[in-house]
Amino acid sequence: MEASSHYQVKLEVFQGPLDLLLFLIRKKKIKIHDIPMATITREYLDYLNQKDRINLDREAEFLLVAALLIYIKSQMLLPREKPLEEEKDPRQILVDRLLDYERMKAASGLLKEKEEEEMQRWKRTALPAVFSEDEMEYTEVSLFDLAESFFALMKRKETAEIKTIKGQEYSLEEKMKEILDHLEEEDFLDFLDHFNRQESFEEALVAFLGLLELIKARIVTAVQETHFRPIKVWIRKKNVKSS
Amino acid sequence: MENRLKEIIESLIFMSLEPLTLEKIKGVLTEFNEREIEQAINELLETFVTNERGIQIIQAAGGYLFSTKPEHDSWIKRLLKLERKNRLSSAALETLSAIAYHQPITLAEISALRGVDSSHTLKTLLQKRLVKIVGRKKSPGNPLIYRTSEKFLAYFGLNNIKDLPSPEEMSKILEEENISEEDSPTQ
Amino acid sequence: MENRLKEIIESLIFMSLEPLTLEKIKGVLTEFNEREIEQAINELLETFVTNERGIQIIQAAGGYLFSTKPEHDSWIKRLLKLERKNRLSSAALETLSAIAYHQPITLAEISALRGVDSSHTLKTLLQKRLVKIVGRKKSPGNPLIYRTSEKFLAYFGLNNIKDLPSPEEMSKILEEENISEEDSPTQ
Repeated sequence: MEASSHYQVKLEVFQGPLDLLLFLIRKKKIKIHDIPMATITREYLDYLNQKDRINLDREAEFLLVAALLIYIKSQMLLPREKPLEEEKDPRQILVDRLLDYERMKAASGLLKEKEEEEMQRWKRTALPAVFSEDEMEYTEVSLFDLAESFFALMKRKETAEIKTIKGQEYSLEEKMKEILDHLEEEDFLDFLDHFNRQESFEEALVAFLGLLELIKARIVTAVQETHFRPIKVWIRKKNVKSS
Repeated sequence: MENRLKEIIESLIFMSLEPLTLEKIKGVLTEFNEREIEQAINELLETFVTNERGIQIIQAAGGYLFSTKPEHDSWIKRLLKLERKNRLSSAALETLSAIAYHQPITLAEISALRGVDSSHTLKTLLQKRLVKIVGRKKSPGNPLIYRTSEKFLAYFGLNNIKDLPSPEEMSKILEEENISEEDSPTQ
Repeated sequence: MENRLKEIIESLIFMSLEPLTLEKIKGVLTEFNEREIEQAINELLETFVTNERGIQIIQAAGGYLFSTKPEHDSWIKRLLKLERKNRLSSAALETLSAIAYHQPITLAEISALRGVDSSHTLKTLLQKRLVKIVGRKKSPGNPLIYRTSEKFLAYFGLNNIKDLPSPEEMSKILEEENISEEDSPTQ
């Protein structure tokens, strides 16, 4: 029997106990349907013994499956009066889980390929400023968005209430950083939205000054919609000039 | 090769959020010489003159940019209007969430929760019929009270308002930091 | 007239940031009949097959969308000054496939399938809008149930969730792989 240490595989590379189990089974080139419980259980436990790199949370999950393996093994060792019927094979529960898992694993490989393909196709995340209608600020929302929005609202309120009155000073740099952080995530920052989110007039004022600074420094560009539209300002990240 | 260059330039103009200048194009396509690039751009522009295309490349602000044709303006406006109908701004979403979780609620209460005057967004939500007026509060001034509507439930695919994720569930989803999970992007 | 319709549709698709569905196109072009519209779309798609174009219309998440060609990837990255896009972690991919194939599904069911607590990964997927909450399961504790979203389809370039191989097809693929592995001489 080859020593499992021959495979220098860290436990971390496994997505979980089932992943490890599947790896061991494949390594032995055996069918999931007829797992030699004694061998697999031993190999599995061997892996767990090199556990210095797994943390407690995951260890519990790995141990759970270890317990299952030992249980199945013990069931199979029990002397029986008559041979087990097929569906009573104590391994069945494990087999089913592994088959499900294997399928999922294969599907996730497939998604990975699709992802790779799609990564090479670029779609626009925003329309050029010339076209910017105010639809831009509208996003399709889901139940999660709704609940999340409320959660954020409560959080904001909570912290606002806990904060006792302090000499409210807002740093210009902080506000500039806020804007840049936002632009890291999104292509645009809706100017009005941003100011509405400031908690006080003073804070909004500093945020505005921060914006002016960024424009002056040519780090961002504020784009106004064409011609006769109501004033609506868009900010977008401008690529740093290489020249 | 030339055609390929034309194609590349087209995709660059497509992806640019601002008019893409000749310098920038040259800066990206370092393995092509300037002449080739300029010629390819000219040819590219020509194909848009002759072809029956819904979009075209225009020159603006010293660069090249995709644009729709003026004569299609009314259709595009219709599309944007249609899309707008189904969408909510983040302010509207926030207001809606305040109502959903605190109903029945008054405008003053909504504004207090959000920290900003919410009359405008409330109006939008009423127009979209996501929110309805259900009566008046028995308190000074008898303010109107609001609730989410049936349409609200349909919009979010809920059978019952009780099916909303609870604040506890949301905090569990959003706040829990589980260091053990393996979320670093794979290369 | 027909050409004009094709042009209008092209400009509509161009103006949409999300896959534009046939329903939406029909909803905008009310003065044209459905047949005409469908035919114009087909013709429009054909022109992109034959022409040397840098951008193309693709079908994703049940709609049409402009996209660049895969072979121009490196130029666009140069233009946008991006090294690479973030990919999903393998935990995220695994969780997504669990949801995709078993939806609607609860968190507990996902974790059971994976053999690993999946709450953190699920949170990431919710925040990326690849997964959505669709209600509650009628079972003890009324847990929230999840589905893949439209954005999931668009992200993976799928037009429909049915474009994924069925579980049966998946098993078949796996069986074949196993057989060929067994047959391989490198024992």
